[in-house]
Amino acid sequence: MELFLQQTFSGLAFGGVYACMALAVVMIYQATDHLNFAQGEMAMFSTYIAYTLITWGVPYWWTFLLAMAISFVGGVLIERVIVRPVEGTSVLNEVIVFIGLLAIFNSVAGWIWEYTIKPFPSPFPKEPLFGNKFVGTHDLGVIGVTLVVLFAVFLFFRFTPVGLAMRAAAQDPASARLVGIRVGWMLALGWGLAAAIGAVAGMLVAPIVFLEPNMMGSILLYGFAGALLGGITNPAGAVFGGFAVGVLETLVGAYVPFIGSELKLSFALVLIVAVLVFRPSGLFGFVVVKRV
Amino acid sequence: MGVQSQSTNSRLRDLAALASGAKLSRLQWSGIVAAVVFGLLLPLLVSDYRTFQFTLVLVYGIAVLGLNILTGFNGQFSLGHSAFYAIGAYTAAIMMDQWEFAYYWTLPAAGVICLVAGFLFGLPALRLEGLYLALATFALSIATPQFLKYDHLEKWTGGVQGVTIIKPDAPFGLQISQDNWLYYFTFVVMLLLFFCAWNLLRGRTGRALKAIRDNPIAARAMGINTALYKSLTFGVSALYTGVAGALGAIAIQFVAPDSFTFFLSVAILVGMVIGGIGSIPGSIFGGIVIVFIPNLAEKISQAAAWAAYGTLLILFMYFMPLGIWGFIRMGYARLTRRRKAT
Amino acid sequence: MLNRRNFVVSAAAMAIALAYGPASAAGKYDPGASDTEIKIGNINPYSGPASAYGTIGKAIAAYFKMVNDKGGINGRKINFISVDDSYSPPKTVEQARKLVEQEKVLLIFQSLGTPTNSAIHKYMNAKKVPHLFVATGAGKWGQPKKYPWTMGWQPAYPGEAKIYASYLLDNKPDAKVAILYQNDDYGKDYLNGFLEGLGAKAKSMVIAKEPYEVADPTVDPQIIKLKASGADTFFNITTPKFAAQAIRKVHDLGWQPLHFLNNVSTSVGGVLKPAGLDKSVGLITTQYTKDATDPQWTNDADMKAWHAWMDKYLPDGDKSSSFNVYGYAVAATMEEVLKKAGDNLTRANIMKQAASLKNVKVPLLIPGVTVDTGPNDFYPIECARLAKFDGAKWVGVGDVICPKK
Amino acid sequence: MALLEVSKLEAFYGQTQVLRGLDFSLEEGGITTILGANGAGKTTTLRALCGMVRTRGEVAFGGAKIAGGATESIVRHGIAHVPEGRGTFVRLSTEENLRLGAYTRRDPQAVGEDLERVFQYFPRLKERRHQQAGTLSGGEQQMLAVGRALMMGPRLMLLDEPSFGLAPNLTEELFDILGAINKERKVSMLVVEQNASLALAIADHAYLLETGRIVISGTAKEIEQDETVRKAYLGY
Repeated sequence: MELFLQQTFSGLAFGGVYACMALAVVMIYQATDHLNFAQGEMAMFSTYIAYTLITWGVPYWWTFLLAMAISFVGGVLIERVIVRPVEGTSVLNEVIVFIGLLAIFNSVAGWIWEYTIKPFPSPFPKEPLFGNKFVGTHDLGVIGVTLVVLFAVFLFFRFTPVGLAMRAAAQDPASARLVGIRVGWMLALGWGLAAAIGAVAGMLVAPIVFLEPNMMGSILLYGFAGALLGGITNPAGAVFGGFAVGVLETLVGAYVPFIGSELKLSFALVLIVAVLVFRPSGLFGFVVVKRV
Repeated sequence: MGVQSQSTNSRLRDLAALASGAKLSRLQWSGIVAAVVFGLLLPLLVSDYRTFQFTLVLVYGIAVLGLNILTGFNGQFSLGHSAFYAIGAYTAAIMMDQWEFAYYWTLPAAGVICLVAGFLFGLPALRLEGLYLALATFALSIATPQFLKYDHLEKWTGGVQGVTIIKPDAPFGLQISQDNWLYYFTFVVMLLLFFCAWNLLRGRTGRALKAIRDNPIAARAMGINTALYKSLTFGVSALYTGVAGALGAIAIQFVAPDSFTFFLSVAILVGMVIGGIGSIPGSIFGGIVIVFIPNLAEKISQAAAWAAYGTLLILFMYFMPLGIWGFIRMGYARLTRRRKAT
Repeated sequence: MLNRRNFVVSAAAMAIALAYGPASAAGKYDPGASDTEIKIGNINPYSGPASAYGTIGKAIAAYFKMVNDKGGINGRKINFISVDDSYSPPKTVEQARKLVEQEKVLLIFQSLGTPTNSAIHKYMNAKKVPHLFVATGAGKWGQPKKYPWTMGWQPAYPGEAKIYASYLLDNKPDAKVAILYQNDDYGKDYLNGFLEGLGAKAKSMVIAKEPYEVADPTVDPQIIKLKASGADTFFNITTPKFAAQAIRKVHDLGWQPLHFLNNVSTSVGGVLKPAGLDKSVGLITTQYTKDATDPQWTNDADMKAWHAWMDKYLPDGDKSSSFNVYGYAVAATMEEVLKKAGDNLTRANIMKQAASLKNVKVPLLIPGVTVDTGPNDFYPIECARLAKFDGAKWVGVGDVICPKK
Repeated sequence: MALLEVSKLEAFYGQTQVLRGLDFSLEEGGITTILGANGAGKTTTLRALCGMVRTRGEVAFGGAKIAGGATESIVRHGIAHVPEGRGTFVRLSTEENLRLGAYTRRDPQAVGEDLERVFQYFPRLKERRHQQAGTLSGGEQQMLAVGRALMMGPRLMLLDEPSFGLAPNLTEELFDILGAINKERKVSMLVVEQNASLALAIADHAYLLETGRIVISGTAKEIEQDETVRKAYLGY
């Protein structure tokens, strides 16, 4: 039982990280109708920026905010400058540009900061909360911050005109223009916000997995899987999906003997695909009902 | 994505239609003859090492064509073609290493196994579209190296160590190097496969595939069995990629799980898009892209080779949004138009 | 056609002339060597997921630059041609052929990785081009009978694992062992060597093993599972990032096993500090090179030279990276071999010299560890010393140990 | 001075020219209709006014030159376009669709009042205000599109085939409401319609378009009497 609880909590803790990334994925999907393969590397890069700020002596929470702000601006600039020329060509062309961005960020990070792992501080106390032995305070913090970000995203999309406009612009750019929405800037804004959320994810992940250029690779994949499992159109669903993927992967590795740690990733992915076969819009995805 | 993208897509479609057009013009015939003659002479002009590189170009070209059949002509995404490539490669390696088959027997075997594997994978994939299909195929390419390493399969796959095989000599006492022989062998296989693809895609089947890509509902209404077509396309696509895998294994003389990671899938995808989506000749340019772009990137900056690679990809998309083959066609069209105008 | 054949013939003649013909006054040469230059090829992953190892290639290049600045080796400058294979075996084959057939290097040195080197193993031996000091600790590089042109450098992983096994048999014969290993050739080499070292007792002593994939974000679940097995000894076969994660998790779970950490991840600055020095107390490993981040070597002469070299030739380099130490030491070994080859720079002589290193003290190896080879011994470094971490530095335990072959 | 003045307007899809120099104007407060066969360029005219296709020529709206601008800038002058196919945001709710109409407005109180007014015109939309817009029927989506246009507080509404796909009684209802909006809200309208008699009934001015050119223009009454128009478009 203790083992089970420990595994579950460990899964939940990582699930929080995946959930945060899944949220960033949903964010950019809501805003641009695309998945951005470079998102993980962008988050990693943001975390390195935060790391640099900390080594310069900037206090943690200032760093946190600054890194988010810098990432936001960076995201907007990337969209305006790099992605814009291929927008509206074809999806695959954009995918290739995303792959290009991924390679560039990964390589440049290694070039600037080297590949040795770097410890990244956690803002949360070291002692486990209430002396429990299952879950560290940082892990709880990750879950907490993820939920806060989720709530903020929910408020933003649901109740602000800009949030609404972003959703509209992603769904139907032509109609959005007709009501006066500056679609290009909505895309840029979406990139900026996604980059800022990615920065949060990166800064939460780094204390757990250590900062290095390949830090986010697999986490982004789990984030994608979580987002698709929960429903790419639904931020809350995506967060649930992230947690589900974390727990699922951990428990499969621990309790399915034939699979073991060796095949657990494959197995988890197969399971997710199986779910999607039966629920093609994800568990909580918005089913688009369209009258023709 | 609005108006602009529609026009680009239709341009793409026109190009695809031209590329797989029912009848070849005289110009196209002479182009093909020139390309084949060039292909035959190539090994005589360059060193063995270059010949080996061009063999790889052909191998990857076949793999890109496989993906192109699926994505370019049928509109289904795949990030999982490294899996089929790996299955083909391991089929060849295991047949040659464990059962001592001659290398040429491994190609039909790899093709058939991949056809079946692709078809079976295509069945559940039917229910998935766009992103979800991308995730499913991505899962496939992540799982493949893990299965190749799996303890219980180690007897055949060699586990993490992989399998080493021997390069074939030229038959009938031909006095040409192994590299040249393998090049010609691959070249002939490639011509055969490209011809089959052209034949397949220009007729009824091709029209059905494109109808499914462009308007699945209408295709169904026209009486096309979309489920069967889509699964079969997956199978055929896997077959091509699997044969490429087998040829690749023979050329490299070694297979290991690390050779068939997710990055191979990405490379094939990049090759397809930069070579030219939905175009048969574009696939060969895709092979060229896969082999030579990383080398070019390394020349630009070794310290940050990936940064150079990424920059090249982005520049290609800026200046050749329809891929290299699309670029060539557009350039040609512009030239002839100008000539007509004057 | 005719022209081409002529060309081929004359090229072949030239090659023969180079190899056997009357040597120039200065010496005997194979392709890649001349009176003024020695061409050395190298393959490293500068791009892709394994690009962290690219550091080694850069360090070696910097070392040879220093050698050239000092006048080269026997008056010849080193032309170090390092190429990128992204850690992808097919690309390694392509690049090796480029180096041998196009660049015409004298030898390939320090190509990195087990699957990548496996892919060119046969090729290099068929071409009879030295494939020297490959950067991998797999056991298969020391087979002079079958592969006379290939040689490793660092202690083989199975050998190192055997050191831990014999330590365990001597000091804790009733241990219950849990093992975490990377699921690839490197992890399995360690694992198998360890099991072999335990011999008949392996079955009863090893009660849990867990693999992880390089792509996994964390090894926490594996550690939880291993702890739950009730083991009192833990063999940690991981690369730096995962090693740091494992050390920290073991501590945070309150698990206090006898903890063996493989040599791959012993860097104080690169692994133990990020994991937490307090959490690393009591770790046992083997060492054969000095660790630049270990305070005990601060005033060591080799280390001072290394620091001076880093400052001058790799000013942006990371001094906490063990790769920079490794690159320096292995390049120094190569320099030694070339020095000994003198003016006879044929490939055969290079291999002969590489296979006759006796008690050579390469800089940065810990005292007592030397490079030794022979016609039947293609394992240059075999000995290492057990060391225990005291919270600040590695403290040697006992003498330098050389595992039995 | 007229509200909208168009001179020498040309429009292109790629290389193909669709409008070949239109000159027309539109009085403030009036309803004007453009008639024509399929492919004559009616829809293109509306799209050209909004900068949704490549154009040449002059367009002045309320004295400001708007030709060549981006769609989102043009509509901010107070032009609401109810597009062909309605342009519903299918994944958003009915109310969200309507609120998007008021996206450029900065006066929450007036927007709230307008929302109530739209619900008065179209009570069905109020019933379904929280429903996903994609699930609305065709008629409801058409009402939603008109309502959304109204939410912009426009001076000019461009309506593209508002009767398309609607049952006759619904069509009539919709046109009554359009007439009411024109009267009560002083919104000028430019209507493109297949159903010429319906359009002429509500309009005060009309233009007849053939292959990208205006061939006849005049008051709705005059056009209704016109022999060619009657034969070709009114069918009697």
